[in-house]
Amino acid sequence: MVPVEYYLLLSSGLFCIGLFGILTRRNALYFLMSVELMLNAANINLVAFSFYWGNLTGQTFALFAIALAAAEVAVGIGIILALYRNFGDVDVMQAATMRW
Amino acid sequence: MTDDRPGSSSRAPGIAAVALFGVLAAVILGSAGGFGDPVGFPAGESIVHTIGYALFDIGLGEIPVEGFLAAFLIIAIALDVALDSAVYLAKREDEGTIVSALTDGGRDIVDGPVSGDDSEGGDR
Amino acid sequence: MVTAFDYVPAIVLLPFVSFVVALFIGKQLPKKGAYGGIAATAGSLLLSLWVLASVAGGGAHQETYWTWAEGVGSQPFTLEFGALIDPLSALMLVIVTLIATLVHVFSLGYMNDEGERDLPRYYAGLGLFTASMLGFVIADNLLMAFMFFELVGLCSFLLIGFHFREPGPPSAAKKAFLVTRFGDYFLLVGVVAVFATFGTAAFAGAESFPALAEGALDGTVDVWTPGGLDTMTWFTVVGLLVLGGVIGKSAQFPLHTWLPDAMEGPTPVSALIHAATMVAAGVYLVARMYGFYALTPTTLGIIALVGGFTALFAATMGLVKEELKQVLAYSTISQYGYMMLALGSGGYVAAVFHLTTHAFFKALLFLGAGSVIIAMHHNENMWDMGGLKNKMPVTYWTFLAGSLALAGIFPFAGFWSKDEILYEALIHAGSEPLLFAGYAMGLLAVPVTAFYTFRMVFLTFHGNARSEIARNPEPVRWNVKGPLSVLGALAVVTGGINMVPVQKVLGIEGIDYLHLWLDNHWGGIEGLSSHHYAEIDPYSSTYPFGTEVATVLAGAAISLALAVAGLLLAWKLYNVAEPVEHTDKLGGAKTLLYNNYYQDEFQVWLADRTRGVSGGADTFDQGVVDGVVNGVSSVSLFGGDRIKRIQTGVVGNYALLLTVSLTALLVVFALLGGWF
Amino acid sequence: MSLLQIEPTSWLFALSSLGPTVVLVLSALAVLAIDSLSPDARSNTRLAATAAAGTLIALGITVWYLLAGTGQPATGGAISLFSGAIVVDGMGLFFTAIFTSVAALVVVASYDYLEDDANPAAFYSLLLFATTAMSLMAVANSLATVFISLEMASLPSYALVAYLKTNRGSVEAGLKYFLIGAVSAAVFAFGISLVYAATGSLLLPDIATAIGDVTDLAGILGVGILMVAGGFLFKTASVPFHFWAPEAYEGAPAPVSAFLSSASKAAGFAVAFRVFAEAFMPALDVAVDWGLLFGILAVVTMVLGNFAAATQTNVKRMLAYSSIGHAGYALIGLAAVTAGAGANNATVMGAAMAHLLVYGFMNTGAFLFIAMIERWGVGRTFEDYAGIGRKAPMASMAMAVFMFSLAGLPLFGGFFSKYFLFLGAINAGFWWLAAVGAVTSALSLYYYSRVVKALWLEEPTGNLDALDSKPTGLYAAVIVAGVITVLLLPGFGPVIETAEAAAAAVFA
Amino acid sequence: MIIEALLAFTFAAALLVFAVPNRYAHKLAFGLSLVPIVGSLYMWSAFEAGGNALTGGQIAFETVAPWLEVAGYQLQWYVGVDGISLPLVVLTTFLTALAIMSAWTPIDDRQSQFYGLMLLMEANLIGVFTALDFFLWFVFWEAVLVPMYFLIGVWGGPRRKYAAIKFFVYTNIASLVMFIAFMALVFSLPVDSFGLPEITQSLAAGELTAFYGLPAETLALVVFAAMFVGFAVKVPVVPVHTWLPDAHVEAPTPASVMLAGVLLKMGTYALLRFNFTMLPEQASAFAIPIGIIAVVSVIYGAMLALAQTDLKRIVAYSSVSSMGYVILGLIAFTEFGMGGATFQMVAHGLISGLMFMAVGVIYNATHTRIVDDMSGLADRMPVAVWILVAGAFAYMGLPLMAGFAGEFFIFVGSFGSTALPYAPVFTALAMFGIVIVAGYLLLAMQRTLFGPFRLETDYELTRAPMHDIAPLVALLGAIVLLGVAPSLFFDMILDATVPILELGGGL
Repeated sequence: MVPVEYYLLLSSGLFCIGLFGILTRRNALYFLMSVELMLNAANINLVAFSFYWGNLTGQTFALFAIALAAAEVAVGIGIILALYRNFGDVDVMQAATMRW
Repeated sequence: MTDDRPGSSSRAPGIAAVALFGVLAAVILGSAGGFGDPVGFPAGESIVHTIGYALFDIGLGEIPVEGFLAAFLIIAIALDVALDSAVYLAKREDEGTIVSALTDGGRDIVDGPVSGDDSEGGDR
Repeated sequence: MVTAFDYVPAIVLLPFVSFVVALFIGKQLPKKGAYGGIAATAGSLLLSLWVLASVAGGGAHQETYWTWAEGVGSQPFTLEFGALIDPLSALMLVIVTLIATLVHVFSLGYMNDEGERDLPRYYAGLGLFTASMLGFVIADNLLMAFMFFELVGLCSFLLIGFHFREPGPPSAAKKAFLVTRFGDYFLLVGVVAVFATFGTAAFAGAESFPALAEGALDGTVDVWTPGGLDTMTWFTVVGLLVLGGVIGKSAQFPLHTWLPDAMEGPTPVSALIHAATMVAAGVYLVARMYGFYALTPTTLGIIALVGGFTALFAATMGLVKEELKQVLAYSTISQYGYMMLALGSGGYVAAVFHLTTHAFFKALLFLGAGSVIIAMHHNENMWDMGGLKNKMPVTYWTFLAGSLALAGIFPFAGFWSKDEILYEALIHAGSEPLLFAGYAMGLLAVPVTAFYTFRMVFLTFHGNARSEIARNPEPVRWNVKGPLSVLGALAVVTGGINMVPVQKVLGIEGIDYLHLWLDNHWGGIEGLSSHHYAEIDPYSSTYPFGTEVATVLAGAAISLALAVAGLLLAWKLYNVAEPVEHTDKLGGAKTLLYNNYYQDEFQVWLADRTRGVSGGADTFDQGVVDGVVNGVSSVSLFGGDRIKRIQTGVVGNYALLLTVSLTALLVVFALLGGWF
Repeated sequence: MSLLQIEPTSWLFALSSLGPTVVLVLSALAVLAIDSLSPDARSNTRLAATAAAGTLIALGITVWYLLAGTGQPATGGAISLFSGAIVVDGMGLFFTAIFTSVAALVVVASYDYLEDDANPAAFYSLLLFATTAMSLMAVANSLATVFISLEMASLPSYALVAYLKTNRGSVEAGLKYFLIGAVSAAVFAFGISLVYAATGSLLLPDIATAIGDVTDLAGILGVGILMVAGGFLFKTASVPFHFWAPEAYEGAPAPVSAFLSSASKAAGFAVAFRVFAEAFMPALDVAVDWGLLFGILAVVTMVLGNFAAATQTNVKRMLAYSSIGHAGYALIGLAAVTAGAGANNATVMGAAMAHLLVYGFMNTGAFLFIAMIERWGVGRTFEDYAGIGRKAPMASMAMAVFMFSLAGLPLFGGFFSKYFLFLGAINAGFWWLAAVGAVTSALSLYYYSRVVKALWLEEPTGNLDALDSKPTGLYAAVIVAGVITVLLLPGFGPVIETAEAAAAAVFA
Repeated sequence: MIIEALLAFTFAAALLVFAVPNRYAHKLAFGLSLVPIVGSLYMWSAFEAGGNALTGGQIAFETVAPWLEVAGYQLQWYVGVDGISLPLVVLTTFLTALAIMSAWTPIDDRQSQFYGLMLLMEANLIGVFTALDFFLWFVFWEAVLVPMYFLIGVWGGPRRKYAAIKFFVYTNIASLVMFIAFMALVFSLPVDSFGLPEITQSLAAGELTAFYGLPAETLALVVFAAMFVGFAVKVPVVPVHTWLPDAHVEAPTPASVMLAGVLLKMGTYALLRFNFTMLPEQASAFAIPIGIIAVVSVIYGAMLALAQTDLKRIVAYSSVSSMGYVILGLIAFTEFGMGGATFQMVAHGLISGLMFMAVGVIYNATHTRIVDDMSGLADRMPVAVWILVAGAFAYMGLPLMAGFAGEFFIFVGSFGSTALPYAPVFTALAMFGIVIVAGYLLLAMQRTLFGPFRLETDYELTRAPMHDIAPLVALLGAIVLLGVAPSLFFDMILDATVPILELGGGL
């Protein structure tokens, strides 16, 4: 049986990969995808530890997390659409009129 | 929608993510010894059934689980909210006519109430 | 039974009422308040005479009218207003009210007839001046004395600066107030010290501060001294502090510089200031608390030295002045120097005597000068005068009487009093060498005084008229001649009140009226007698010319001879048809004297330095003290400006900063929690 | 169905206990319904009335419950619903009162703000949904409900910030808010998963129980707690998850900024208080000294918020930074509940709650004043505000009240709430927090008074004719907020007593 | 209930004045402001209390009601007066009415707001001087600043905004320092309310305990120092005085009158009430530094006044100087010292009010305050000028005017002080201020009021109107009255200050 800490390492890795994407990509859609990765890292933990603890709380919650991720993407796409209409681009770095 | 322009994007900030991973990994490995054997699920119990029971706070099934009825109800509304928000944001309002970005078979959905109607069935 | 003493407050209040009346309705009154002033001061004079008579009838009086403030616990000071009527104050009341009355009358001629503006303000000032001085005179404690002392200063400011539309008078007024204020500062410290030391500032009685001081020196009374100072040292310090105020007000060296400038005021005011009020106040104060001064030999010595030096010093400056009133101004300083010399030498009676005679002859001289000034259309330069003797005989003869008194020529009033002063200094010089210096300087001043006095007389009245105005002087009326006549008579006869040399030489007992008067012969208050003062003062008499009579005669002869010598020199130089300046003969000293020994320059320099320091302080305040305040604000704002720069507006940076912060927090708490 | 449940849900009881939430949901749906029934009508008035009625009824019910003692010790303690996933108690009701009050003010103000909007239904519905979500956050007692209700509050907020779709600032604000929000949500979710990994539970009381058994997993739990804290820090706009706040508040329509900076922040604290007080209290000794964490963050937040606000030129952005600073003050409350003594914990948390209530009024009022200025189209900078006091004295006076209250001058409600907060911190041993708080408060007076200076002291530079129109709703909202801010000084007693009682119940 | 009635009336009057049209505001405000005068005079006549309100003496017109309770401390509505506060209440009502009248000429914009703020400030000032619960007091204390901030900032001179913000922020930061220190003190005492009498008596009973590891003695010293700094800014003393000249120069005349006349007294009042009543031993421990501060304030303030060319700045700096005397009187810890300091608060309030008002009248006519711009004004506006002269002499401490009484009491009290080492030296040094003050005031008067008439501005000089002169006359009358009969106030002041000395263990 795979030791449970490996799942933790996996999820952490996934989380940080998502974060890497956020930090290095300027395209808003990549940004969204990266966030999905990070949320899924949480899901890995939830499912893995659901088994570890022998209860289904984690698994059930993972379902909710997935649903919320979808909802978030929906709103995110809406905002990116508005961004594109206003700035003609989906570059997250370009929208920087307000600062300091 | 453009991709990153060549050279316009730096990979350097990614180091921060790598560093975070380093820290996380160190913590995980540091507490690796703390994990015992997994409890696991009893054989023969339907996990899917139990999840279904959990969603409605029905205490059937052998596998322990917390009640998620409240979460279920809330997310029902939350998804309506997301739809409401997404539809509002995606709508294009040009010169008084409301043009939705969301299309259904090429037919413009003229008004927002799509979401309003949907919301009634939020707990579908 | 109603006695004179019930009316003592009225003596003070009458002139005060005239002040109020002149101030508020003076414009509507005939003569703009002059009559009110005359009536008030004359009323005060009558009441004062009544008081004098009552004192002579064996009365003396002390009464508290008004408790100003009162402590209840650990500092049970009672600050109050009260009257102390004894021979000294009764005499002074008469002098002040008499001169004030005459000055009021004279003002009719000098101010009203000359068409001056703002007369209500003038008469209000005179009234307040008189009232303040009278309040000072009757004061029964040092605090009350100080308060009226200050009011006198205020009035001098108002009256010296009466012609405020010209640049000179306001400046002179400011100087007068400021310089005397400087002296008053020491006086106030002294008053406070007296309270702190004795818990009371009363002049008379067993619980008065002179009495307590006496007890403290005897070891029968415990008093507070700062830092455990020896009582004698401390009393000396207190005495000198009080003396500061005296030096300022009585225009003694080095605080005399305000007085010549004060000639900017109307001439009647000068008469009042010099003869009876402000300048006299200083000497009067020393006399009033003589019981305290007599206890400390060092203080007495310093008083004598200052007095003697001032007498000579001021007299020399009077030698070269060209303006009538300037000469008189320096003579005033010089004469008050004599009084100080007397007080310092234990000659309490002599000082009061000279105060009295001087009041009359100096008022006379000033009013006479005023009369000349009226005649000369307010030209005061003596070199433009000459030959007025025949044009204005009343003025001339009275002025001459005053001058003879001032010069100390037998038998005019000044001779007697000045002689007694020098005599006192001489006989006490044996026990205090400082007195001898004082005596010497006082003696030297005698011929100088006679010289400048008669230079003034000759230049003004004798010879030929040296200007058109002098040839046709404006006539003066009764209101000028009247006061002059009264004072002229007094200048001649006042010496009669204290014929000590006559008594001593001829052995006629009982003609030293003033001595007896001040020795409570007819009545007075215990502890405030010249006899008592003589007991406690540190001096004993020695007679350098053998016997007392010989010393009296020799002293009188020397001073009279010197005076006559001075007079004759003036006669020779200036009693000619066309006098010329002889000041060049003084050589380098002439410039020095013209410039009053550069003391004004020194004081201006001092003032400039002070303003320089204050300018520096201002720069420091704006630059450094306020700079720190503004600096704190600037640094905060600068910090804020830097801090907000991390909000770059680029969302990627935000994510990076967020990640880095999260990582850092994880590391920190991992280390703290030992998670690794 | 009910027969089968672990704990049979009495639906009527559940619905009545969650009365305010239900009313809010229904009014949101009603807004949508009105809009769909007459899509083309200019129905701003109707929509606003519906929304206002919904918030006010919800507020009324909340206050009634608070007074009647629902869910409080007086009537038998907290009401646990849905298998313990929801707990209705005094604290939840207290915060609900804040949310509904703010929402009511914002709705009333928005009536004027949206006057020219073709179809404002989305605005009102999103606002009501967000309020609903916040009221759920205040009663969520499981990390599952916490996460979901928090996200449910965030999603409409993103849309509200970007509400002016054709305005670049609004869209940029929405984007930034969303991006940081998404990352924070991911961090939050990951944190929850780690907490679950360490404890095997999501229900707050169960987590607290399980933490005692966490031995070697302290690191996992610690990271989890830190990341969960991150989720709350985002919601409350605290460092280092605050980066969205200045832009979002600046770019968003001013009523939305008011709503977010007051209600949304309070909601974040509501849920943070419950989670940390109920679930993570035992973790203090085991895994992570989160009291210190919040202490440090409070200091940084106070300093950053107040210093960055000092030199702003845009009034709205200044308020945005000040709002960050105020998050720092409330964080003091979170940090200081760790001292252990129950009574003091209640004092501190009660003070923080009271502060959030007062803040709800004064800050909402301030942003609504800005909404009024935006409505007039006068401008955004301090210079543009010059001399407005001449033309609009009532509103400007109210703004002065808000500014001085925010600065903590002891004339208005803001003083006592801040004071009791600092007092609690000192009693809990966090005197340094109180010290930093005091210093930054002093600084804050400078920039708050700049607004007052612009309004009253400066002479008008531009044309202020636009001020002749008097938007009734905005005026009413601003004045009401001002009056309440003033009254909260003499009437602070009931507020702090209620808050303390509610807080005490949480620690009981 | 008279205090409540006074406060309620004044607040209501302020609101009423805010509401009326500008053109009626001035007369209405003046009329309304007469009522508090009557009220305070009634209090004076009915005043029968004895002792100090804080040390257990009888408190006049006392009312107590609970306000709110937190962390075991009861906050109260607690008001009352004793011999220290009553004169200041009278001063406040009196001066406010006169300041309002003096505003008739210069204030020609937004009058209703101006007069409303004046009345609002009056109400808060009454509150400051009557409150006996710390929080209540603190609320009023801070509430005074806001109207003043607006009065300076809206109706002030060219640099009014800078001055207003500086005043506001500086004094608020000071309040904060004081507030924190006082909290530390209260938390270390076994008291259950913020009532000042309770706190004072607990301190006097030696019940102070350690606080955060600070021993009680150290704590008391630290608290004393911090509170001193906090109040010193308000007084102000050197070196925390720099907000004052700016505020005064920019403030409109009536605001200057109130600022110098009453607001500065808040600082000394608080010093007396808090530092010197509650922590007398610590005060003695700091006697020498405080003595130095007092002397430096006197001399340095006077030197700065000497360097100024703006009449208002001269008077402003001289306030710094005068307040130095008050500090000296307080630190002396003697009957006359403390009583004199309190008396001087009232006296200086009247005199500085008079000076600012008179300078204001001159400014109204000439539109300049720069000394070099004018001379010989006595020729054209004699009444105003001579009243100014009288005021200046009052400022110099002319006997039979209130200033002399205050200063003399202080000097005579502090000279023999045992609490202040080297008291005679300190006193004598401070007293030199009376020479410098004469110097700069006489110099300024000579240059502006006397000499040939000259004016560098283009304004026609006219005689000042009656309503400009009337308040000056009233003030002058009050100054002379108090100068001749200081015991009108001094007796009750002593009644209230002597217990402080007893509390200090015969310091």
